[in-house]
Amino acid sequence: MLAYVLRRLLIGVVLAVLVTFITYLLLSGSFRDMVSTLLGPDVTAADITRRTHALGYDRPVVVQYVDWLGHAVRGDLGTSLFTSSAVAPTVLSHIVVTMSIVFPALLIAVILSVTLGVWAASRSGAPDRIAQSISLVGHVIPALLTAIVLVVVFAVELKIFPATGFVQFIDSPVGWLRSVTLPVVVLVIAGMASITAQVRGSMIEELSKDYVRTLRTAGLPARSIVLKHALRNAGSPALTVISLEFISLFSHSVIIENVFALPGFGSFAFSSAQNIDVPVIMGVTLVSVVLVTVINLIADVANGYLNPKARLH
Amino acid sequence: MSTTLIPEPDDAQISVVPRRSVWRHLRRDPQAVATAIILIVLFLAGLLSPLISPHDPNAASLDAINLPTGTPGYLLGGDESGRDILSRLLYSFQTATVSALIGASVALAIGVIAGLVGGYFGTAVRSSTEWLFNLIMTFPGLITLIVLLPLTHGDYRWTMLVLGVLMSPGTYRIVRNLVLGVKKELYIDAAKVSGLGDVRILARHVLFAVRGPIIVNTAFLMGSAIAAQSGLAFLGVGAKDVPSFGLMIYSGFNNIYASPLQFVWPCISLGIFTGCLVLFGNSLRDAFSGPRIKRQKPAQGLRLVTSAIPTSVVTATVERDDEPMLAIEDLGISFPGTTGAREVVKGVSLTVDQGEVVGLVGESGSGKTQTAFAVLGVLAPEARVTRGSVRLEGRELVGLSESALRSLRGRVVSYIPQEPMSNLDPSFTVGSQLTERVRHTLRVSRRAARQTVLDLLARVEIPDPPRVFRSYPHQISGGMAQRVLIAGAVACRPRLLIADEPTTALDVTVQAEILDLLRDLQKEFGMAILLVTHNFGVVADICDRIAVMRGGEIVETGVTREVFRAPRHAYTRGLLDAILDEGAPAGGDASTVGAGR
Amino acid sequence: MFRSPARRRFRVAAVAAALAVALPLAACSAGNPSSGSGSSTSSTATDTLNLAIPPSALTLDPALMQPTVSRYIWGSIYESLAYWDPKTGAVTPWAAKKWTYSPDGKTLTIELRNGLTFSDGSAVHASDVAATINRSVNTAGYIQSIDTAVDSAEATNDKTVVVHFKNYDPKWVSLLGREAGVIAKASDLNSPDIATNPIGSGPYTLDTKATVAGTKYVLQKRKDYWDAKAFPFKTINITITNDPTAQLNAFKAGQVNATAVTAQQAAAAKAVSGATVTQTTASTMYWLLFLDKYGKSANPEFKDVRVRQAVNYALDREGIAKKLLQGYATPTDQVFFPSREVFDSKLEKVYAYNPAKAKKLLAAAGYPDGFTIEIPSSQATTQFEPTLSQELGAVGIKLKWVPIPESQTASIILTGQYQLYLKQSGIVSDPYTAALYFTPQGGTVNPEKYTDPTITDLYDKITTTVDTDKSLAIYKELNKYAVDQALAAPVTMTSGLWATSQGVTFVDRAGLPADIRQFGVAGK
Amino acid sequence: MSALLAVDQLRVRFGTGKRATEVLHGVSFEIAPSETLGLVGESGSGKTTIGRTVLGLVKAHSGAVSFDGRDITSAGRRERRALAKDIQVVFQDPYSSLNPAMAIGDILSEPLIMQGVSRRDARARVRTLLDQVGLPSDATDRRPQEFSGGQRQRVAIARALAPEPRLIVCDEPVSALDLTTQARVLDLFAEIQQRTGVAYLFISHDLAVVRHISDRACVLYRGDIVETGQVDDVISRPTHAYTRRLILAAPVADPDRQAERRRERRRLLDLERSTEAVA
Repeated sequence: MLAYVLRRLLIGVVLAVLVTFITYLLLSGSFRDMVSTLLGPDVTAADITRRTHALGYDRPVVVQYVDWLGHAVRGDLGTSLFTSSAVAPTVLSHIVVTMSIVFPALLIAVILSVTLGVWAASRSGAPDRIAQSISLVGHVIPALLTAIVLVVVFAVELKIFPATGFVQFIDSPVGWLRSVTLPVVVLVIAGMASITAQVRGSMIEELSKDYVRTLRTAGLPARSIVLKHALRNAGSPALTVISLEFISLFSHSVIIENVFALPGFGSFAFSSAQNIDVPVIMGVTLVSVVLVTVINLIADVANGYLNPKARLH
Repeated sequence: MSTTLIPEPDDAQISVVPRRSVWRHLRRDPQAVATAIILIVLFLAGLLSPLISPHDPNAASLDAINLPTGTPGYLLGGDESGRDILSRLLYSFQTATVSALIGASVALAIGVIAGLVGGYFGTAVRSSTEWLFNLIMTFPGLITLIVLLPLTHGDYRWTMLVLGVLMSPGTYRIVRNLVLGVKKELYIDAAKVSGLGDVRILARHVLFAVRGPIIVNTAFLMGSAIAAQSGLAFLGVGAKDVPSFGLMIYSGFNNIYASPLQFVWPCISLGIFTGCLVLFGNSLRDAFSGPRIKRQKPAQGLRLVTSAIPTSVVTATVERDDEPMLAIEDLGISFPGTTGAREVVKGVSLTVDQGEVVGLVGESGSGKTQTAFAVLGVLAPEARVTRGSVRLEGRELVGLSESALRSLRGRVVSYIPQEPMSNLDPSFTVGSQLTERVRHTLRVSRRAARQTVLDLLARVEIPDPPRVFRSYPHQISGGMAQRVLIAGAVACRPRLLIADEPTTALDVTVQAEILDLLRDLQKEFGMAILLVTHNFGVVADICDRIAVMRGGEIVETGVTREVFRAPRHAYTRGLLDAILDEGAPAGGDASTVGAGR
Repeated sequence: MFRSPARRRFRVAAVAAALAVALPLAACSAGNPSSGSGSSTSSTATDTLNLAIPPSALTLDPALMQPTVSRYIWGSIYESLAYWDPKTGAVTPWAAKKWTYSPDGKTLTIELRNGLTFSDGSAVHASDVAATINRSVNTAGYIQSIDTAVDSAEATNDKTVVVHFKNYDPKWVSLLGREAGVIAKASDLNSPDIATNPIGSGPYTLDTKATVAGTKYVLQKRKDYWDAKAFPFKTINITITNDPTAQLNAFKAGQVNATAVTAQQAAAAKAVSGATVTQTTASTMYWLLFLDKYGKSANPEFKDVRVRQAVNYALDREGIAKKLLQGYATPTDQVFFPSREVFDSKLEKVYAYNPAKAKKLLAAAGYPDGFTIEIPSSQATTQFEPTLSQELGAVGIKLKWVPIPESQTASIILTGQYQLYLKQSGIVSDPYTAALYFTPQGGTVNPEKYTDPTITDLYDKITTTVDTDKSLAIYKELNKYAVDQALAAPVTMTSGLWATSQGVTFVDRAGLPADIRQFGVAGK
Repeated sequence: MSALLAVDQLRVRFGTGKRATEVLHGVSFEIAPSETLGLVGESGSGKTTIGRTVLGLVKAHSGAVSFDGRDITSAGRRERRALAKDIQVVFQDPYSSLNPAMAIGDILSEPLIMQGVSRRDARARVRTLLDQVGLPSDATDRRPQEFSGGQRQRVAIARALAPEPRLIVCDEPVSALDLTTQARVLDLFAEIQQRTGVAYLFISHDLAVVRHISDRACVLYRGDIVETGQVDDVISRPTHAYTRRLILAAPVADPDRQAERRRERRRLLDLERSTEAVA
């Protein structure tokens, strides 16, 4: 198990190096653009050359990359060229914000979807129609629309929740809760659609399997058959969807973050890419790779727990 | 932003083989029809936008700025630059359609080809494709697209090309997994034996076989591409001279307090477009996974669906000593079919006495298994008992509630299935499954249940009970799994055991052992057994009496020896004649030679 | 198919969603009186300014700071030698008591005010000022690019700084009120923290605990500040908000009490009870630059003055200002600041909207069928693209907008790849900077360094005339020449709109760069 | 009589390195032209692997497979294509062995066209083949799922017959079929052999089936051939204990004889156990 995790992490490290290197290569064409943005509106080509040199962006790309990698290995991701703040802690602080909305949203979405999906699969009729309608609404109504309606109703008009901004949990737990509620609701609605459909589908399939009938012939109560046996077996495909949903929520949070003016990872990554803030882009890329690797690993380990056949030795 | 832009649908439920009824299935699915019609209308609107748009989508008139909805000439009003919203909306459908086509075809081209190659060839090829797609998957998509802007010049078509590459890992994984499955299909081996080249096999056999899920995936890819294109345009990544939902939503969003409808139109259009694609994809998936009969409320108990309840049902509910263990009278079971209900069991009558072993024999499709399921009350949800009665020690089962049936199952009547592997829950250890059963029916402590289970495992002659106790079903052999199921079935000393082809999936030597075990247990507990089988050898080995079924009817019953010696019905005779060991070899010492079924 | 439940559900969903959006929005744009009742929900105590600004480069390194909205932050932490009075636009001494030029304009002597202290309690010395200037001059960055005339600075005593110039730079004094005039502590200049947590002598200190770089900046007023009454707010919370709609939402929800709004948002902001929407004096100019007046590229059309004039005639400046920008803009065809001396109201009538004349000029220049030209597209140009395409297209000049990344807007001009460019620039009220646009020193405005004998002659006169009154006439002459020759095609000057809640005032009548002094407490 | 197919000391391993497991430990046998060799064994005995090695679907680790005197152990793709004319296969599962997406006509003509037969000739040949296996000629346009298991197996046989091979590897061809169908399909196999003189390598777990169709039989146990001989000898006078156990384990459809066999089997088992205990 440990060996497996280590091997996967090693693959993650190799991927991280490859991805960051390719990103650096792609970025290398834009170093002068970055410097010109940095220097403000009325620059001359000579200014740009001077500053590019001062920052070391005129060295061979490979040298620069190895330099970056050397620092990154020691945990030093450099400082942002635009805010002059250290990249590593800044990236982390933005991840905290996005996690604060994505994680609760996913948790709630999973709980609701699984409940709904199981309910729909084991009792057709009204529950099934409710589950399918929720999927439909989630698919058809863009999150942006939900977001703006919620803001206008609950923040601007009723003033129950703040319209924008993020409060650190340690500063004020209540403030934190109020600041994440609306974005979480938006993401829950968006995330529930596919998870509910998936859980419903795999539960229906699972409940039609032979072992379910055999469990019934053993006189076991329906609750145990559905919730203990079928749900666990349906969990494996659902887990894949959940992990993909997590990555997707995380990476698409930029729009929601913009609407709620949350200083999250998505909008941070987006603005750094727009400015071509090279140290930040590299940090963001690295963190994304790590995140994807870790989430996939967690999903696979969890899958191994749920599904003994998938367990690796 | 990383991995794919939109989560890939799970492919686990997609069956590999597209069936002919896909088209018919789609036509009958209201969701498929509705979404398909909407999609066709939207595609057409996009296609014909140059013809039907009242204005050039970029024509800006200073006099049309923020015109309200319903202004003549500007049906949906003008936007903040004085462009006609309706025209821009129509052109946006075109942009969305083109985006969907480019994004999906690039993802498909790359994902399908790599998936075919990666899945079909050996592990060396596969591990390199794996690496490649892991790499693509790990790329933070949004950043990549922005960084590549100098190359794509913001043209949404180039952007969609890149996006297609970024989306390809999802398709790759689906295709690869399918190909890994298809590769094991014997017709691929047959093609190889015929000398077909790899390319031909891939193109003709493998690709053809996996096309269903690919088509389904296409719908999702298109939805993802449109959503991604809109998202990028909304964020301002890319050119602004091509109208798109994202751009319209962006300007509408910034103008939301001045004229909210400018925001609502593109939002709803986009939602309907992508939503329909996803929903249509879901319908396609349902269609490809075969004609799933409309789900009905799962059968709760064993309910009779005809109004005419036979008198016997009403009267014979009192338990009497002289009642047989099991008495089936005129039992009818039907399934809903495409042309109305189809009766698969047509008035079967059968009795099993206390401690008696009865063989229910017939070929596939004769209705023997459904008869057995009816006794257990575990018929498929859509199955209906149309007539007759099933009495267990005099107690009428037809009409009994699920909870009443549940109290009988495992205690009075028990079941051994045909396929040992698929009848054990793959996710729990053998021990925990058996313990749960024992605890539930015997109401004992965990520790006591554990001991009971270990004793049972020893009783069914499992060599190392503690090891099997700890094992998961896939870690033990088929014969062992069947012993486990038998242990579970006899755990509570049921008075009737329903064994549905209990040895068919096993090797002959194992079969002989299992039959010995069943015989010993039957004697020890004095159980009655209803043995469903197609194997006359098995019947000869263990059954006291035999009932032969054909086409949902019992054609002959009798004491085993008599039926074998002098079959009365022609069908029985035919079956016995087909047995290959007739005409024993010369010098036949029957006990040492001759083998047969 | 109308019986299909799926279809019905769509319709219901669509209608419901449309209503859900339309109703509350309609209600508030109609001025829902109940929305004002939220004044108690957030601290509207007027000792706190809650400001929302869009993102921009946010370094606090005194050599790298830029004249963007980030000035609300660094301009509060650092003191400058001078400031621009928000009411008059005049460059007014702040940390400096006075300054005097030598007759040749190559030496500037600045005398510091008494009682200046850094936030760590130490006194401000002239050597701190000199060190800051010297560092900026020697550090590649924005300030270096505007400090080109400066040779060095030295402190002759505790209170006196002498700045030596390579040549006379008429605009430099006005820069004292901008980033070039800030004072940092000499010993702090080499600190690694200077970009995030500097020591300044300004009225506010950065509350580093509450501050999240790039996201939220909290400024606390210094109790010991010498000019405390000029800065009424005890605390200033500045949040960086990407999205204009989110900014407005925050304002409507009472989370911020001052924010810039767009023309489309003005009505909605005004609807908030007690809120004021103030229109600034024109602050941003949009103008079409002709980047190939020498005609060296594959598209030499703009070499011909008639083509440049045709572009000017094709623009419906009145329409753009009134309709596209909903009146929050001033049409103009010159680049000098309207309320100041060089601006010539007679010139405004030169290029009255006349597409027919534009066509004629194009035909005369040899382009009867017009031509197609590529033009960079960025976030800043979005709003104008459809209208410009329409109006120039109408006379035969077809625009092909090529999207370029935000980060490349400056550098793309320097490449010489484009011949036409819609420039967005903050209006500078000093005439020298505006005049520079038409000289080889024009930077990104004149990357080809275009000049002709008239321009060269006028520029020489400007740089040698230290007497302001005399130079004014030369500026006017240059302005007239630029308009006649259609060296550029100014489109419009837009005003900013600021929404402030009850109790907070906003002043801007001088086309200022961002300055915290613009905000005040009502009644004070 | 020279052997048509000769398998000599065949060893097959699955997996590589430490995890490699050997599933055939040096198996040798021969098949003469027009002969049927039955290969009997239980699951895991390696009988299917032998067939797949002969067909070139599995690589041999060592040993040799030769056809008509030619070593084909490691024949390349081109050589295999040529061999396809001589060696054909009928698999166990008639559901998986026919591509469900293809029409019967295409399934049957594909190998012919691969052999260079023109489309027109192939079509004609398909009709003859269908006739030979007792299927209507209008079956060409239909798809496998429209046929029953027995009919599908006839299609699979027709496909194997198409290039007029000299050897057909039959891997459990009747074990998925109902009793009555099984008998009819076996008759078809026999009839085809009589008519065409094809040799069969007939793999089955069912002694009765092997006995019914084979001339000679090999009994396979855990990767080794434990017994070879004329089929009647093997079944009437088994020499190896495993063969005996296998024969006795199969129940006969006669209650009295079956009771006797059961007793005999138990006696044998007890005997084995006691000898094991002694040893």
